[in-house]
Amino acid sequence: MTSRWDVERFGIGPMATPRQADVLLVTGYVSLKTLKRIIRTYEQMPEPKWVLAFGSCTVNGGIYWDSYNTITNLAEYIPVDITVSGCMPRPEAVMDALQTLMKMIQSGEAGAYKKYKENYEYYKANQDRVLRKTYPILGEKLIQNEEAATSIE
Amino acid sequence: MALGDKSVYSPLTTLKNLFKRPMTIKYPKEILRVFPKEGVSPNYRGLHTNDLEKCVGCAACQRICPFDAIEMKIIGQNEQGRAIKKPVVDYGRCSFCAFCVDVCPTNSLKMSRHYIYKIKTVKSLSAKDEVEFVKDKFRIMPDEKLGDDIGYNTGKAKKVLG
Amino acid sequence: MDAPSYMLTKIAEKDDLAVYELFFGPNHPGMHGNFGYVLEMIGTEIVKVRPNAGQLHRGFEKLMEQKLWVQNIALVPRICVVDPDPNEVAYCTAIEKIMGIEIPDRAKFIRTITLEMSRLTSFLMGMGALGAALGLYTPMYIMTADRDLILDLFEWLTGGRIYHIFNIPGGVRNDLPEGWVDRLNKVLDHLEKRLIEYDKILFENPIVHKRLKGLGYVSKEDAVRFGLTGPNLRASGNPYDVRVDDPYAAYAYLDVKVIIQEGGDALTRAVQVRIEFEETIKLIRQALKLMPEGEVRLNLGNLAMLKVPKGEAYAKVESSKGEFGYYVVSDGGMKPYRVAVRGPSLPAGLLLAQKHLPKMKIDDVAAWMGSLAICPPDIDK
Amino acid sequence: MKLSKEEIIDLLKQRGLEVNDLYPTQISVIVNKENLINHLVYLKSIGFDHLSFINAVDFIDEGEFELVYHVWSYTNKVHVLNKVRIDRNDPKIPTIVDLWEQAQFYEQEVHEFFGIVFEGNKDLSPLFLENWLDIPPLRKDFDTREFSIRLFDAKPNGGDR
Repeated sequence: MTSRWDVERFGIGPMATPRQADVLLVTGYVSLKTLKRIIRTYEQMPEPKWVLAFGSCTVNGGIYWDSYNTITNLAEYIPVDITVSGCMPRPEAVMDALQTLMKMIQSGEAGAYKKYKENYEYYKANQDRVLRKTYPILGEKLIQNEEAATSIE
Repeated sequence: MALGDKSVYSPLTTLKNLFKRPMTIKYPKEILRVFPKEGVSPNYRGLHTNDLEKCVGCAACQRICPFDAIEMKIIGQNEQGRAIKKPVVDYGRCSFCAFCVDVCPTNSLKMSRHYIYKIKTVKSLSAKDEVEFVKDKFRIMPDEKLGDDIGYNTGKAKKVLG
Repeated sequence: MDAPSYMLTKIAEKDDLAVYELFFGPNHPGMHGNFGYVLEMIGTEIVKVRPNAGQLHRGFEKLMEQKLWVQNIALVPRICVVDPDPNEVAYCTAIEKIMGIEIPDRAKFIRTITLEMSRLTSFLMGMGALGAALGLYTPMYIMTADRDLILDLFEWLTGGRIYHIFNIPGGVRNDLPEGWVDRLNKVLDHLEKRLIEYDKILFENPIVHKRLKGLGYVSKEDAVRFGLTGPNLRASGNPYDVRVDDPYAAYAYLDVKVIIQEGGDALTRAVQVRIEFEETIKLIRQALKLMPEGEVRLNLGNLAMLKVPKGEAYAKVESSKGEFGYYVVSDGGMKPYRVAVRGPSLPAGLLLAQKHLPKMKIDDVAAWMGSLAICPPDIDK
Repeated sequence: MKLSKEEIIDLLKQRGLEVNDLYPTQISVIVNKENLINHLVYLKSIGFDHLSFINAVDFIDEGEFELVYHVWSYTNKVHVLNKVRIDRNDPKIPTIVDLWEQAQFYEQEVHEFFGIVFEGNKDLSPLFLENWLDIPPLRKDFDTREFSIRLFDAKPNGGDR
């Protein structure tokens, strides 16, 4: 957040560790290596906690939708409270979202973190599927190639 | 200059700064006021608008889109029984590069200066439904709703593509 | 290697002292971006370093192979967020080299101006981050506020605040809007006045001098040997600059002053950025003065159907962090056959880390990174 | 001592190498695998002191990988693309870490993305990807879209590419 828009006016500030934080901002694309850290960070945060997903990349993959190393939808792995479009979103859009989130918290509308416990199997299954691969994804193809390679030799 | 080595004019500097406009823009009370028009720049690439009367459904925007963000949706049939198609923009993919605006042959697809689009996730939905809910909400068929404040619009003469 | 846990792990004992493994980044507050080092420590002293890159790997080089030539322009600026224009220019220059075309002079000057403006934003961000790494938040607040003024100009010119998508093969997308140059001149005047303030709060600050003096020394020979480029190379006394040695855009028409300093430590590198910042402002003024009238784009027909003849080219651009290089191979088709990207931060971020960080205190790592202007996204790509 | 581009081309041609004059400051040289280290040592001795980077190109139709060693000379102001072709089924090439230390990371990167083995390089551990079990991703026979569709459940919107 730049000083021009100054989010500290609303009492929003960055925190050094996840254990002090209330809101997790996921700013854009998430690669597999980062996803592991995001899940860990999310789980470290004390309840109540909220997630703000930024930009197109967190909804449907954004411009990296066909990349082999970025996930396409953040909400499959951790529950998201509010999603903002844009690539990158303007600071105003982000502030608008933060203020909406504050209102949602006031009115009790925002409570996605409860979903994480209720649907833990769903989230866990998705996380494991992408993070703990035990066999190649394009498996058949690879085996064919190996056969081709050995037949040439 | 060492620390604490202050000029005798220091109080004057304070006075001068007192009447200066602050750098901070008190959004949402006030908006950016740096361009001839209020708000973002005159040619900002924001959310799309589409003049559905002028749009012929040629799918040129779909073909140029680098990130496969545009889908041609069938919205009806014309007299010859051909399907009428209009573009649907998936803001879960769009990168606001404005290539689709450049390539539009009828100049119907434009980009407005609006940029705020957010979706609150519904608490009562289950995790799986929520994913589909947000994905679905981010797919919009642009129309003239935002038309009062159109921004990025390459005229015929200025076109880069097509 | 399994996932790092954000805990201290005791891994060995040495001379009765425990050796701990510490994960510095990606969510360490002193880390610049999404990057990490795995540090082996005794007390606060670093013993061994293993860089943990790849958190930002998006597979750019693969994605570019399956998009049309012109579509990739929407993709390339994302490689380095703080300094996006060198990517676009390098990619377009490589295509123009293969096609054997020369872009109009006005387009060259507009490219140069946007490149230099991009340098300014990146320098402001870098200087601010260096201040923040030392615990001085005022420079960061002031500099990011000034950076916004340049971003406004970019927004007016290109329609995008961060990602401009402005350069295309054959020139630039549109001409300068009316009144834009006056605004730019005003902003440059403002920045020049601000420089005095920057000096007071950052470069003449005794805290900065005490903390950075002698940190991360690179000798003149080592800077070349390790492949450092840009301000880091010049701060070690090597008078090399891509803008002069291998001119692209309009640099051949301009008088680019190559600034060198002897010293090679973090303080010299910080001051180097400060001097180059001033020089960049002068260069923009020079370009504005010499800019000719005319077309801003060659007519290459429908760019969506652009076919680049068979061939290959390496194009490099001096970014704020060093040499940005694009190696483009074409097989004569509608899509690139291969695009390889050389990010400037790799030698500093990965190799120098292993040379410098051992024996350093953990407090200095953030300052060391800030002084070398390491940009993780261009290491990862 | 500053050498011009033409002099460098002559010098390299005398050594029996195929040289292409590409652009005002760029030439490309075709080197074979056995001669690579010798050639780079020679280039370094005539002032080519900056290794820009190393990358590979997968020529799947010809069954070959092409490695490109980008070398720049600060004194001669010439960029040389040293191109080496190796067999795709047995991708092995000697390492150049002893010549330029930063080559370590470029070689690690090329190994990770193409599966090319740099003989003599002690550390070819993955740098960017974690738990990667498929074909090295930058090879031409790896389909990243298919991969994304299968693993991340990505859905194409029906663009015709």
